[in-house]
Amino acid sequence: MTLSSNPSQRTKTAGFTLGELMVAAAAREIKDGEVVFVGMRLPLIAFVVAKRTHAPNAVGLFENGVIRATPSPELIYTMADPPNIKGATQCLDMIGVMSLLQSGRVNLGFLGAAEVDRYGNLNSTQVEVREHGQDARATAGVDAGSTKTIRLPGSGGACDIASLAHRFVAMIEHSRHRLPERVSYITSPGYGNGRGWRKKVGLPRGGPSAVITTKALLRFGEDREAFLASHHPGVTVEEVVANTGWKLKVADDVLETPSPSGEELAVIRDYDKKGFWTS
Amino acid sequence: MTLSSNPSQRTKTAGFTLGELMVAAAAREIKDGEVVFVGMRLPLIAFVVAKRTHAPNAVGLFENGVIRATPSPELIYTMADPPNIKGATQCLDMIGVMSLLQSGRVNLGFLGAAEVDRYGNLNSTQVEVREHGQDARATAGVDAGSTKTIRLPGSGGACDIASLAHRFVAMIEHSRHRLPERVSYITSPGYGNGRGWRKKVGLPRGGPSAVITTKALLRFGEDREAFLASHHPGVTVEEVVANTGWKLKVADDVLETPSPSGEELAVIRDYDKKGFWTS
Amino acid sequence: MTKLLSMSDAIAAHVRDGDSVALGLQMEQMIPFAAGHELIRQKKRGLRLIGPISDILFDQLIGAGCVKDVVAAWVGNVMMGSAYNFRRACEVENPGTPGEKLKVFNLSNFAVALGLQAGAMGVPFLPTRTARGSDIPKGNHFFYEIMSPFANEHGEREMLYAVRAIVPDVTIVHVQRSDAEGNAHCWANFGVMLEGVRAAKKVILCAEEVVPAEVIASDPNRTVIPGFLVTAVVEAPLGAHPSPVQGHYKRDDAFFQQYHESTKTADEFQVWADTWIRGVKDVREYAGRMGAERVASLRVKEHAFAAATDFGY
Amino acid sequence: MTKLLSMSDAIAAHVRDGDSVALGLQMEQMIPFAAGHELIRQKKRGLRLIGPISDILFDQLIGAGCVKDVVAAWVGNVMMGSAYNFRRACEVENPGTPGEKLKVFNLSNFAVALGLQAGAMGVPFLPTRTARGSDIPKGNHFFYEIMSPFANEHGEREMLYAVRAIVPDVTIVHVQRSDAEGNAHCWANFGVMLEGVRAAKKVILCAEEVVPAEVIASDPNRTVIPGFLVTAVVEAPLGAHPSPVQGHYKRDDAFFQQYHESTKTADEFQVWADTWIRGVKDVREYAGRMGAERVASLRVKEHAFAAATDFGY
Repeated sequence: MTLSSNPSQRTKTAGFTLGELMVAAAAREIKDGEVVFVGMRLPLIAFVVAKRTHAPNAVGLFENGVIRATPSPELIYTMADPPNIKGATQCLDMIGVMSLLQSGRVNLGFLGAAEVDRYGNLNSTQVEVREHGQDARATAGVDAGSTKTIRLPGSGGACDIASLAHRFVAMIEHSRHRLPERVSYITSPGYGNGRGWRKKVGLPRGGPSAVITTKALLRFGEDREAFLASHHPGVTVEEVVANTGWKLKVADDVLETPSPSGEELAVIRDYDKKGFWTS
Repeated sequence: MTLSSNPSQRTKTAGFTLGELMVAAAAREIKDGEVVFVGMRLPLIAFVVAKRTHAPNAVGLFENGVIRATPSPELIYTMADPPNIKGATQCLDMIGVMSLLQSGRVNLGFLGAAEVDRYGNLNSTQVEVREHGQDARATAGVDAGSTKTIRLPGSGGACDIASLAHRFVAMIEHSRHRLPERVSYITSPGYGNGRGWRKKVGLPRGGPSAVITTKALLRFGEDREAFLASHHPGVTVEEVVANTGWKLKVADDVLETPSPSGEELAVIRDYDKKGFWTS
Repeated sequence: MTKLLSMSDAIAAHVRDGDSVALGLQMEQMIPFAAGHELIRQKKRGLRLIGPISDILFDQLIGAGCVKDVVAAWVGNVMMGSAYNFRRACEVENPGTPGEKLKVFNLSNFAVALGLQAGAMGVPFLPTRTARGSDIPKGNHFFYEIMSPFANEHGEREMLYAVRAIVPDVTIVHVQRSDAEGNAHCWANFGVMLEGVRAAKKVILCAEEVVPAEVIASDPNRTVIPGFLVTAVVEAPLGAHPSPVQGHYKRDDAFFQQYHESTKTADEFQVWADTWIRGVKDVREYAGRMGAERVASLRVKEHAFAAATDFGY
Repeated sequence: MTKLLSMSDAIAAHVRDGDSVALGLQMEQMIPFAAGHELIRQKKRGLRLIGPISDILFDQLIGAGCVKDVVAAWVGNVMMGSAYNFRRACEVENPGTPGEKLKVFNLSNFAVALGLQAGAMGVPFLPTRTARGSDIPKGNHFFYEIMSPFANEHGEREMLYAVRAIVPDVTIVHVQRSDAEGNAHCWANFGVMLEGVRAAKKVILCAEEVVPAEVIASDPNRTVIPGFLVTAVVEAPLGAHPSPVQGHYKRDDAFFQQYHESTKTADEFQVWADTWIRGVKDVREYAGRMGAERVASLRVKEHAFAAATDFGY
């Protein structure tokens, strides 16, 4: 339910795939002992990596009601797959896990989206596009043209996780139309229009701590605007900036995203044996 | 939790005890197929009698979360006694059973109280009494004297059942200070001050359909005031009226409360083998 | 009092055109596909579908023209992403409302859960902190902004959303086992099933197996639905395929992939539905079409029984 | 990470004077008497007791002078009626607040449940239709009258009560089995335990037996408490006596009767407490005082195991 954007651009770099790089980056966002709303696809594997490397005491929550202190013993495609149930810490209901989330018991959640904007707001509901397929907003003011609405699956639990977790991490394909200046629909609230917005609208906590894209890792400053914290190996800062829908700030000390370690790669490949999500 | 007044006056009449008479009368308030908030003591046994005689499809709910379509196989002293759990239809939680109650799924509830008044309001929280033990209200205006507050255990689920069941039946010892004109504290709402009151205060439904005392069975008229519907065998109408804290109306067709049938007595004695509640 | 009915009788008797129907409440597990397919075969019309996520069952009902509108948090194919009938109905035309697009009431998962829980609890709403600042509640009559009557520890009375109670006309669920009166055991994740059952006016309970009442009564904590809330009981082995039923069969991942590949156009969907829905009479014929080998491949390979639990005294 | 502590260490480390403590949340079953007795032995003071009903544990804590006030629906001896320490504290003087009577916040059972559920859900209140017209909410800051933002089917916006969230500093529960991290199985009635655990800042979990993690993980639907919510785990066999623990021991009805007979005056209560609480070091010595015969008489006579449940795939 969380990463609706499947990274389609595969950049094979030295010995690992882009998916593997993103999974390793996501895994490092999980601290030991944290309670994490896991989600499916790449974040699910990131949770497995974290558990088996630096965060053995992390606990995973799934919005269907499942709580796991151990990763599912084999790859799953949905959070309700039988391997995710067997040996779970608890199977309860959605109200139960969402109550834990709302009462501030969840440290971190992972989310996918079709759009992420300058302040980390996410859209997974509907996108306005030009008839010939271009993002309407990216060309706004240039040519009105005719637009149409692309319907996406919707929030699922994304809005709830973005609203209520202590922080969230978004994962998305990096392109100008995926990262517009402003999302056309706020499904899952980030920092709105900047500092102070979340408190003003009545959100109790939270906001994005990182956006992991297919090209880079963005973080958020004191002003709650996204900035480039690290570019992936083989991707230049200029390429990241050029493929972002607003004038992306770049950290003075911008880094290269660390490559997955041998240990991380071993866990990923042991879990996603056929590379269904990470190849 | 429901009948806090243990009938202490035992009137042995032809072949059955007062407790048995009251249980049989209570059992007849349960219709077949109804969902009933059972409570403990006499109502519990009434549920058993109803199930084994005229209401085999009745379902019993207990506020601790237990639902039973069969009576517990042996006598219990609290609703959480192991025989009430084994073989239950469902063990859930209080929010679950109270939700069924609040959403209008419960036809009938049984309640005890320390006081029941003219409009069927119940008090099980605290009673004002004269220092030498008389009910303050019964003598109000006669002698101010010094009064003190007798603290009772409290509502438990009684307020909820009285508020939310489609109807309720109260069971109480019959005396002037147990049946005052007006209870000193409304723990569990009856008809307030008469017709229209429940709707006015925002109660969604319900109200008392009967009060089964140690002397009589009271019902409620269109005006929502209690009237004497039947007096127990061996008790005169005059005795009932004289022992009631207000000028009790008497039905034109006032009856004698039917004696328990042989079948009803057999069930009662099979269940409460030692007569703990009914002797 | 047995409530056992065939699937076709249960759907014919208890789902009317125009009803609101809650389905797929256990999320990706135990989706009542067999019941949904019977809705399609009986050409039910004007339905409101209610559920947090639906995986591909909502897509099928939409494609078959059964649906007037949808109250949900997510509609698609969980494994594969978008579902095509839903997209076409939203973007071009809804087969259930010719000339019009599909009306969708967008909720979040938690909001669906709260709406059903409010219905189950018999209150007009439940309060929440979710979706503040989101566009989901905007112009959406399932939400209303309220102020808490109680101040928080900072002395502030916080703004919340009230989520409107949802009371489905019919809730359809699939579980592992039930007795003939509808007392039902279920295990694995529950999603919003418990709330959806208690909130509904009628409940159609589909079970992998109907068992003696003593089996259910042996474990009252495993009972998720008391029989008195159930309108009809349908024995429907394999009735949740291709979704999984813990302890009975695993998820048929390939089926979801094949559905995704085979339903990219409206015409392709009709061919698919002619094969898997209209071309079979019931779940038994459906299983026949699957073939014994495919069914066997989904069955339990390694049992994992729960630890013994003693209700004795 | 084991969280195993002795009862005395758990109470010493995690309950402070002045704390609000939720106890007896499973109603008449699995009341954590052993933990309550340790609160008395350690002379905790100024506690706020929270629970729907308490059977006689609240009465004991009040009589021992541990209590400042009580938030409850019912305080007494379920089998016998009133409890004398509670009555004396309300009517004459509360030993925990010399010179003053006991302050009681009267709620109904449902209101206690809703307050804890609001705490568990992280909202400031939950709405209800209960207690309208009752004197319970009058002058009671746990209730506030609100109007529904949504009209009902008659076009009316109904008046409701908002019940204030209750967040105990510590919730103490007793269950059948737990692993060392606090993942716990419980069966029989739950009362308001689930809400009370989720609402609390700290949770002390007492278990009849501590079992390997695999036992708990074999049945995740039986797990009522996930370990990450638990602060301390105490192995306390017989720790709920005289209340029952399904599958372990039945209710000791005679004990409740004897308590009623033996505690009619404050002095009598002190003698009783010297015998059963202060005169023993822990639940092991308490069991010794009971005697092997009494303990044996309460044990399971006829096992009744739950039907097999397969989590395999």
